[in-house]
Formats: sequence, structure tokens, C-alpha cells
Amino acid sequence: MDYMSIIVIILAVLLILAAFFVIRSKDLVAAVVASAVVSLISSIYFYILQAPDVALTEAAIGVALTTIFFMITIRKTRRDEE
Amino acid sequence: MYQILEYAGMVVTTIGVIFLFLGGLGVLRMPDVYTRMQAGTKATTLGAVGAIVGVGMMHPEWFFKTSIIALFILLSNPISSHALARGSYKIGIKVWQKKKIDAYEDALKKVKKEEEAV
Amino acid sequence: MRKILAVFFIGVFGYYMLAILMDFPFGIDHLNPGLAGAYLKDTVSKTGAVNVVTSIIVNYRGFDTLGEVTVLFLAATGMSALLYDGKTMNRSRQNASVIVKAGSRLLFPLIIILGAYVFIHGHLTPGGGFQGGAIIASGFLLMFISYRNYHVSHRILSNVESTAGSVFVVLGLLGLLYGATFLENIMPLGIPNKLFSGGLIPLIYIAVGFKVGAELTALLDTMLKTVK
Amino acid sequence: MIYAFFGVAIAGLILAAIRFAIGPTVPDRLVALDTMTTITTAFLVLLGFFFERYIYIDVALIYGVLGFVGVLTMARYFEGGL
Amino acid sequence: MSRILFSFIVFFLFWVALTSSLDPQELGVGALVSLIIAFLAGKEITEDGMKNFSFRRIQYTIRYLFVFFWEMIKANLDVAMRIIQPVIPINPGIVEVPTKLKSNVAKLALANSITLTPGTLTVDIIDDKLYIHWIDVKSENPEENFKEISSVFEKYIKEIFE
Amino acid sequence: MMFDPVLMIALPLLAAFLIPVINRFSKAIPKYIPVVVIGFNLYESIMLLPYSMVKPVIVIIAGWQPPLGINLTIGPLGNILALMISLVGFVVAIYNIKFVTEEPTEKYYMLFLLIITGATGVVLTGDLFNMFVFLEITSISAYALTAFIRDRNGAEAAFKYLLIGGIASTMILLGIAIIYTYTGTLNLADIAQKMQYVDPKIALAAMVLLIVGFGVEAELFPLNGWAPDAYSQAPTPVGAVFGGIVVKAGVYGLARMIYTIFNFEGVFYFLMIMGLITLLMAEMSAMRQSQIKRMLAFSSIGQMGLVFIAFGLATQRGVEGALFQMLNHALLKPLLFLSAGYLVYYSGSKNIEDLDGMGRRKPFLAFFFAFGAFAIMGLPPLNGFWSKMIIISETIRNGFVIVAAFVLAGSVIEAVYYLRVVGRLYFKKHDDNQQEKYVHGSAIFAMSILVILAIVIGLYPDLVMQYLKPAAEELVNKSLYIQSVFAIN
Amino acid sequence: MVYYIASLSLILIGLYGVLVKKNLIKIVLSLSLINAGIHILLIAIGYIDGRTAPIFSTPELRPEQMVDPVPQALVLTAIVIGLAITALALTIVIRLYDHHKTLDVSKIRELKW
Repeated sequence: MDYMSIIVIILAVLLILAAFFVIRSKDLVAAVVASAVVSLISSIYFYILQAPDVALTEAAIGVALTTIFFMITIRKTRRDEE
Repeated sequence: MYQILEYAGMVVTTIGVIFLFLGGLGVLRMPDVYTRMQAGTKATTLGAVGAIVGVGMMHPEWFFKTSIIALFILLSNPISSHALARGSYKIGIKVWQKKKIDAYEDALKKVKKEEEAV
Repeated sequence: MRKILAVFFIGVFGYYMLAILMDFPFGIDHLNPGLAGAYLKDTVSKTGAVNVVTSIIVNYRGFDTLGEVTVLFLAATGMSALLYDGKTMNRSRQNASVIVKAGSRLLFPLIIILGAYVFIHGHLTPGGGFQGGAIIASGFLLMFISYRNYHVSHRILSNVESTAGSVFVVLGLLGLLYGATFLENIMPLGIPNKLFSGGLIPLIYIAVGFKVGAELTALLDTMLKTVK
Repeated sequence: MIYAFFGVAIAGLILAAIRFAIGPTVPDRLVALDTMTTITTAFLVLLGFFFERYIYIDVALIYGVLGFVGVLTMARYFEGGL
Repeated sequence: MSRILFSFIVFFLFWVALTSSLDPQELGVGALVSLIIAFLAGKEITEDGMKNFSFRRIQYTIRYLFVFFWEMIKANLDVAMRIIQPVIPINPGIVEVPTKLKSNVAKLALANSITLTPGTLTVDIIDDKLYIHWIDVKSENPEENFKEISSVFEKYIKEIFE
Repeated sequence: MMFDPVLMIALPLLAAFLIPVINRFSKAIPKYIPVVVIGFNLYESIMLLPYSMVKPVIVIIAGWQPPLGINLTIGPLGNILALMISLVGFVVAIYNIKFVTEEPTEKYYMLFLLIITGATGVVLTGDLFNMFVFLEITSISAYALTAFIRDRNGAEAAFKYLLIGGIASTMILLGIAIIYTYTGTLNLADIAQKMQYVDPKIALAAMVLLIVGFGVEAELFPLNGWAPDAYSQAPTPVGAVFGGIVVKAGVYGLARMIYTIFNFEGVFYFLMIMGLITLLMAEMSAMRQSQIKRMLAFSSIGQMGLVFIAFGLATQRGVEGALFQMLNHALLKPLLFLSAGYLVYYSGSKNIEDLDGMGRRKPFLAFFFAFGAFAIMGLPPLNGFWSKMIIISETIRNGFVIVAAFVLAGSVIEAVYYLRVVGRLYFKKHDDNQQEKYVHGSAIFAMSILVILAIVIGLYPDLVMQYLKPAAEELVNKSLYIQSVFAIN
Repeated sequence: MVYYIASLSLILIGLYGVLVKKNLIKIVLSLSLINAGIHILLIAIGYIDGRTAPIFSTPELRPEQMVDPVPQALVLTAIVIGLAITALALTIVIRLYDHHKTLDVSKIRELKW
């Protein structure tokens, strides 16, 4: 058990919790913010797995663009899950 | 010379990382959004800048790129936390306070009145 | 009822997937000497690009990338077709504060340069056309959300998009014209790790960068503008 | 030494993540996300140092810039400016 | 013209720092890219153009940076002291601070400096009044606040940007 | 004269990219671009036929030999399907010229062009991941086209389709991940060669994931929930494209997976059972529909069920029957959809009841519809008869008498509901005199092409069968395919 | 190994969301979760212990020191395709909301699901 795998396990726990939060949260904005966290942690994963190209793409698309699409959609529809 | 720079870089990185941790702690412990923002912004900005510049000092040929990251963080972090503070004030999150001191509320009311008058 | 059924289904699916994944090799070189070995060995000498991922995307599997560009193009087309209303609307009601405005005005050109850097250096560093285009689009987004009346001409965007897309295909067809195959590298390879290397790869990535940037910007603008 | 850096930075990330989980309002979560983005940027630089690859720094650079755009967009959403 | 030249130089320096290389190919492409972007967007980032490179401004900038970093470190120590205590000693509120700065970029610099220094966070700017969330409110009088919070920076920023 | 086959994909893409610019200069030109470009594809795929029948044409892309780079592998099967796709695309493109008026029209033509390009790419490519990319092009343009008429049902159908399709695409990706892990390659022939060394348990999992993925486009039960809504809510020509093109691409993918890549005996029985269920469910549902386009959609699913049954036989003649049935379906379903589109347009209602007496008022249209209905039911001299006969006789010859009985029962049900509609067209009186609308010549021309082809194939089935034989052989005997890909090294 | 479990959990959570949730935006979010899980899985497949990214930025790097580049290339394509699907799905959601004034799937059913 080296240090790196401890970090990976911690990140995995955070990732799964964030994913749970996406599903559970009643507030759609909070869910979208949580999905940004999922994307953030998966980006760190790609980085650790020696895939900087993918990490960069995930950073460019996951953190900014996808989140923003969701935010615009929520802005144009409604925020609460009925 | 390189040796000195490397040790200095290590010290700077250590300080930075510690402040990153303190930033996280502050975000967790503070009582309301605005104070959390204070802790989060200040501590993590210095922390990140410290850690990044420290790495740049340990690897002198990385220095320029790392300082660009540091510059971006220095410029962008306060802006985003300002926008967040303004946004959360606008959706009606109250300031946690012992004594009531809120000059902004009155100013906003005034602005609103002027807009209605127009 | 539906929940129980779903949980049951997911349980079964998860069990089987887990059983399969447990046999998966992790962290060991299980394909030696597969496709990957060949790519790693030959890329620098045969394509001139240092970034193997880029050379796979643009050169070995360039056809995929053409398809990928098309997918994004499709999404943009589909969205603008679906949101088409025949009339345009104002973007937002609330003005941003002076700080945000000044900050985005300052950061905007720097972000654009950053995007250009990413797609020009696609064959040397991580990143490439898509990432660069996405960064440029984010730069425009910064302006859209800070300034109510910031206007980008859709005419120009769509022209850029069409031109860049056609350039990609035409670069591919050049190969046929010179008696080689579609998308084949017909330019000198250059010295690895210099900017001018990799033959067609940087050119294609520049075209892709422009195209993706224009597409995503147009997409964001349509989404922000139309419907209430 | 570098492992200690990782440990402390990850600890900061976890603390921010806890704040993210307990909320209570969405701006709270956004503050946590903002903090996490900044910590992640620094963490990626440290990881790049650990892997001894200069090119990895690009990812951190893009991450810092685009994380800012994402958070700013959400902040503008609350103002009603999206 | 002067504004475009100024922004061209800034962009080019940025590019060189980004590539960290003096290879002629990189420099040539960088010059091309910065030139294009300077023509398209260069007018927007500055109002004074080449005047920004005058000796006085550069000198003030350097002095300002030192002051700023010192204040920032103080701020962080201050935050750190507050965070690690069992009961956090705070008395927050939002106060008003006047400013004499006119240009937007100067206001941005001031607001950012204030946000990064001890116990303060800029919430909004309405005309020439800054609204600041202060973690430990000492007075409610705008003039006193001005002295306490922003007077240090304002004189440097005024020299640098105006 | 034969051009490089890669132009069949490159040129439509170029044209689609250029349409927005051309639209600036003239609003009238974009509607003719699909006709020209797909016409080129048609010409090209006909020219290719003599070559690909002898041995598969391998087109190298970017100058890399098969396992390294992507290559197009145009065997008899791929070529015939490409021919079918471009034929249907050509006809529908002609039909489009006057029919599409919904703004923004140039976007419609772009999407239309790309859906056909995607389907062509799926059937021509020899690379698994490339197939996935082209399948996504096809399905994403299909989602957009389903919602193209911006009414409430269109959006709902599109969302349903997108949801199922989105999950399917993730399943394909998962399957590709498993396959790549164990074979280390993405070339179809290479995978097929290496698949025999892979643990059967894992191969089975990969196959199930891929079948689920391609089954959505191929309308395999129970993944076909999207089809009736999408067919009926999309603009009419798009319904024809779904039936004639998108489904073909899905079936090709499915057949390629089952026959070439994996070798499991059991999957053929599974396919046959699923096909039977698909057939019966669809025909029963089609009986109950009151909207004509929905009815046609269910009928289309039923036809696909028949195709799956024939594929499930896994014999040379059975596969021939399946391919013949696909060809007939590709000719007749667009005919039915296109004529039904105009019928709906004239009667102003989607319901079958409102089509009364159309046979008198619109003899041409009613004739086209009736012809399509008779042919698809399998009335003897027409083309549908031959394919059904091959399938049924082959089913009986292999001992699946019960299956054959069910197929016959399904045919009877099919005949009942088609005759119901045809009867209404001709024998019901309807006497409100609506204003006369003109039937566009281009539409008549488009439908006539299909009718003539159907008659010719019905009279001389051997004309087609000589091409279908090598195609079926390619599927049944996979070593042929593998060898031809590696022969060029 | 941790990566496999994490990615599988993401896929399963996403599937659960798609199957059970009634909110349209939640469904689209769940789809993107599934995608994220598959991307992590693919990259983890290509990883080889102790090796570095497949970029020959300095001359002393050897091919034997590098991870498998193919999954990375595939994931890049897959991410862009996922973005396209998400964007289109959200557009359709906006359209649906315009017509029905609700995001609840169970209230939208005019067609039989």
C-alpha cells in the first residue's frame, strides 16, 4: 500500500459520494455543482493515470462547458426537482 | 546556487501547501458564506501561488509557466469570490453578524428606488 | 415497483460486470507487443509528431477525428435547428459588476491566446484542436456572461466553421490528389520537438481548433439568447 | 517530502469536500467547489513535479483558467445574469 | 495605435512565457498570433497604451507588488490565527468605503487587493463606493474605513493606472 | 470509371460543411445538394459492385496498413447495403425537394445528408471504433431530425429516442473497452482472428453489450420502444429514412458482430426467438393502431423481426433470405412512408379513418400505397413474395416448423391491417370536396423509381440473388473476410 | 483495481438515475455520469505501472517507458461525442419544458412510454 494508492482510494470515495449527491439532491443546481466535482476528480484520475491529454479535455469540457450547458438549461426551465 | 534555490522552493512550497490545508479548514469551520469565502479565497490563493511558485523554483526551467499559473490565480480567484459574494447576497443569504452593520443593504435599496423612479 | 425492478437489474448487471472486471489486468503490460507497441515505436520516426496520442488521433485514426468533428457539427446544427424561433431575444436582465466586467475584459485575450497555444502545440504538448477550441469558446463565454450586449456575428462564426471543416476534408483529399491515400501525410515531417513538424498534423489541428471554437461559441450564444 | 505535500493538499481537499456535502445552501457548495478547484490546480502542479514531466503543467494551467470560468458562470446565475 | 502596440507586447511576452522557448519558429508564430489578437481585441485591455511602460509606472508597480505581497502574507496569518482557535473570533459586517479611482481596471486592482488582504472581501462596487465584507468590523465611518482598509493600496494604484 | 470509395464519405461531409455558406448566396441551391451528392454515392456503389463481388475492396486511409490505421473494407455485403442506402437516400432526396418547407430548411438538408453519410460509413468501415463513431453520427442526426418539427410530441419522441440511444452508445463503448483489453486491436478482421483465444465468459459479456448497443438501431425487441414514436413524429421523409437506412445500419452492425467477430452457437437461437417475439408483438400492435404512420412503424419493426429470424438460421440460404428481405424492405417501406406522407398531407389528419376515398381523389398516390402494401404482404409476382418464401422454406427445412407457422400467422395479420387501409382508400365513400392540391412531380418521380424497381425485382429475382449470394457467403464463412483484409500486407 | 470499482460504481449510479429518476435534467446528468465512468475505465485499462505519458518531449524517453496511447485517443473521441449528446439532450429538454411547463417525465407522457 503506497502513498499513491491511498490518495487514489480517498479520491475514489469522494468521487462516489459526489455521484451519489448528483442523484440524491433535490436542488438541480446543487446536482450540477456536484457533477462538476465528479468531473474534477475524474480529471485528477486521468492525470494520475498518465493521460494528460484526456485530463486536459476533461478540464476544458467537463468543468466549464458541460456545467454551463446544464446551468443554462436550468435557467431556462426550473430549478427544483418536483 | 541551484541548491539554494531548491531549498528556498521547498520552503515556499511547504508554506503554500499548509495554507491550502488551512483554506480547506477555514471553509469548513467558518459560520456563514461570506466568512467562508474570506478564508477560502485568501488562504487558497496564497497557498496555490506558494505551491506553484515553489515548484517553479525547484525546477528553474519551469519557472515562467508556473508563474503564469500563479498570475492567473491571483487575478481570477478574487474576481470569482467577489462574484459569488454578490450573487449570494442577491439571492438573499443574510450576513452572519453579532451587531447589525450592513451598509450594502441600504445602498441596494437606494439603487432599486432609483431604478423604479426611472 | 419501478425502483425495485431497477435496483434488481442494476444488481445483476453490476454483479456480472464486477465479475468480468475482477479478471481484468491492471497496471501490467498485457498486450505486448500489440497495436500500442507499434504506435509507440514508430510514431516519432514515421509521423514526426512527438505526442503519440495526437498522432493517433489525427494521423493513424484521422478518420475517427473527421467523424468526431462531424458529430460536434451535428450537435451545433441540431441545436440551432431545434431552438430556431425566427426571432432573437436579449440575453440577460442583470448587469455584472464593474469588477467582473474589467476582469473578463482583461482575461479574454489571454484566454484566446492560451487556446491558440493549445491547438498550435497539439503535436508537442497535451491538448489539441478540441481542447483549444473549447478554451476559446470559454473565453467568449466569459464575455457573454459579463457583458449584456456583447455580440458575436453568427454569420462570421458559421463562415469560420464551414471553412475550417472544408479545410479538414480538403487536406484529406490532397492526399488522394497526390496519388496517396485519403488523409495521408504528404508534407515533410520536420525535426521532432520543433514547432514545424509532424507534417499535416498541426494544420489539421488548427482547422479543428477554429471549427470547434466557432461551433461551441455559436452553440453557447444560441442557448443563451433564445427562449425567454 | 513530496508525499507530505500531497497528503496535506489532499487533506485540504477533503475538508472542502465535507463543506460541500453539508452545504447547507448552494453558494456554500460553490465556495467549496471554488476552493477545491484552486487546491486541485496546485495539486496538479505538484503531481507534475512528482512525475518530472514539464508538459503536465499545461493541464494545471488550463484547469486554473477554466475552473474560474465555470465558477463565475454559476455566480452569475445567482445574480440572474445568465 | 499605441494601445495596439502595447497589447501586442504584452501578448507576445505572454506567449514567450507560455512556450518558455526562444526557438525562432515559436517566436515567429507567437508574433503572428499576438499581432492578430492585438488587432482584434487589443484596444480593449488598456486605455493608456504605451504610457504604461513609463519608468514611473514600472517603479510604482514593483513597489506596489512588495507592499501587496506583504499585506497578503499578513492577511493569511490573520486568517490562519482565526481558523485554528477553538472559538472563531469574528465580528463580521458589510461596510462602505469611498474611492477616488476612476478607471475600471484600477477599480478591479483595488478590489482584488482588498479581497486578498486582512479580513476583507469586496462584495460590490456602486459608482465610487466599495462595499466590503469585513470580518472584524472596527468602525462604521466610511472615512475611517478608508484609512484602515484601502488607503495603502489606493495611492499606488492611482500612480500606476491613472 | 471508379473513384476512390472513400469519397462516398468525404464528399457528403464536405457538402454538409459547405451548405451554410452556399445558403448565404442562394436559398434554392441547398435542396439540390443532397440529390447530387447521394447520386454520386449511388453511381459509385454501382461501379464498385463488380470489384467487390470478386474480393473485398480494401481502402487504406492515411497510409497505414489495416491493424494500424483505419481502413474501409468493402465486401459484397457492405457494398450491397451501401447501394441500398444511397438508393433510398437518393429517392428521398428527390422527394424532399418540394416536400420540406419547415424552417430552417438548410439545416434539414445538412442533417439529412449526414444521416446518410453516417449509415454509409457504418456499412463500409472495417474498424470497430470507427463504426461506433459513424453510428453516433447517424443516431445524433436522427435525434435532431425526430424533433425537427417543433411540436410537443416531436420533442418527446426525440427525448425517448435519445435516452435509449444514449444508453446504447455507452454500452457499445463498454463492449469496445472489453474487446480492446483482451485483443489489443480495433480492426474487425483482426478482432475476429484473435477472439478465439479470449475466455468465452468475457467474450459473451462483450457480445451482449454490443448486441444491446446495435440492437437499438436495429429495432430488436425489447429495445425498440423508441421506434413507433420517432417514426410517427418525425417529418415523413425522415420516417422513410429511419425505415430504409438507419435500421439497415443497425442490422449490419448486429450481423457483423454476431457472424464475424464472435462465434457462439447459442446466440443464433436467441436471435431467432427475439426475432419471433419482435415479429409477433409488432404485428399485433400494428393491428391496433389508428394512425397510419404508427401503423407503418410497427410494420417496419415486424419486418425486422422477420429479418432476425432469417439471420438466426445461420445458413447460407437463410442469410440470403434475410438480405433479400432487407432489400425489399428498403424499397417498399420508403414507398409506403412517402405515399402515406402525401396522403396525410391531403387529408389533413394522421388517422386512418380520414383517408376514406382517397383512391378516387388521388389515384396516383393511392396506387403507390396499395402497390407497396401488396408487395410487402408478399403477393406472388411482387418482390416481397420471394424473400418471404425463401425465409419460410428455409425455416421449415431446418426443422423450425413452429417458427414458420408463426411467421405465416404474422404475415396473415400483416395482410389484414394493410388490406384494411387499402380497402378504406378505395371502397369507402367520402364526400366532402376539399380544395385540390397539386401532387409534386418530383415526389411522383421518386416513388415511381421505387415501384419500377420493385416490379423488376419481383419479375427477375435472380437479378438480385446473384449479388446476394457472395454477400451471404461473406457472413457465413468469416475466414474469407479475415483473409481478404490481411491479404494486402 | 480501485479505478475499476470507482468507474463501475459511477456507471451503476448513473444507470440507477436513468432508470428511476423522473426529472429530465437528472436523467441527462445521470447519462453524463455513465459516460464519465466509462472514460475512467478505458483510461485505467491503458495504464501500465511505473510508466509515463506517451509524449516524447525529451530525447531520453524510450517507448518502453510509456503507457498505452490507444485508449486515450478513444476516450478523447468519446468525450466529444458525449458532449454532443448532452448538448442535444438539453436542447430537447428546453423544448419539452416550453410545451409542457414541467420537467417531470411522468407528467409529460402523451405518447406511450
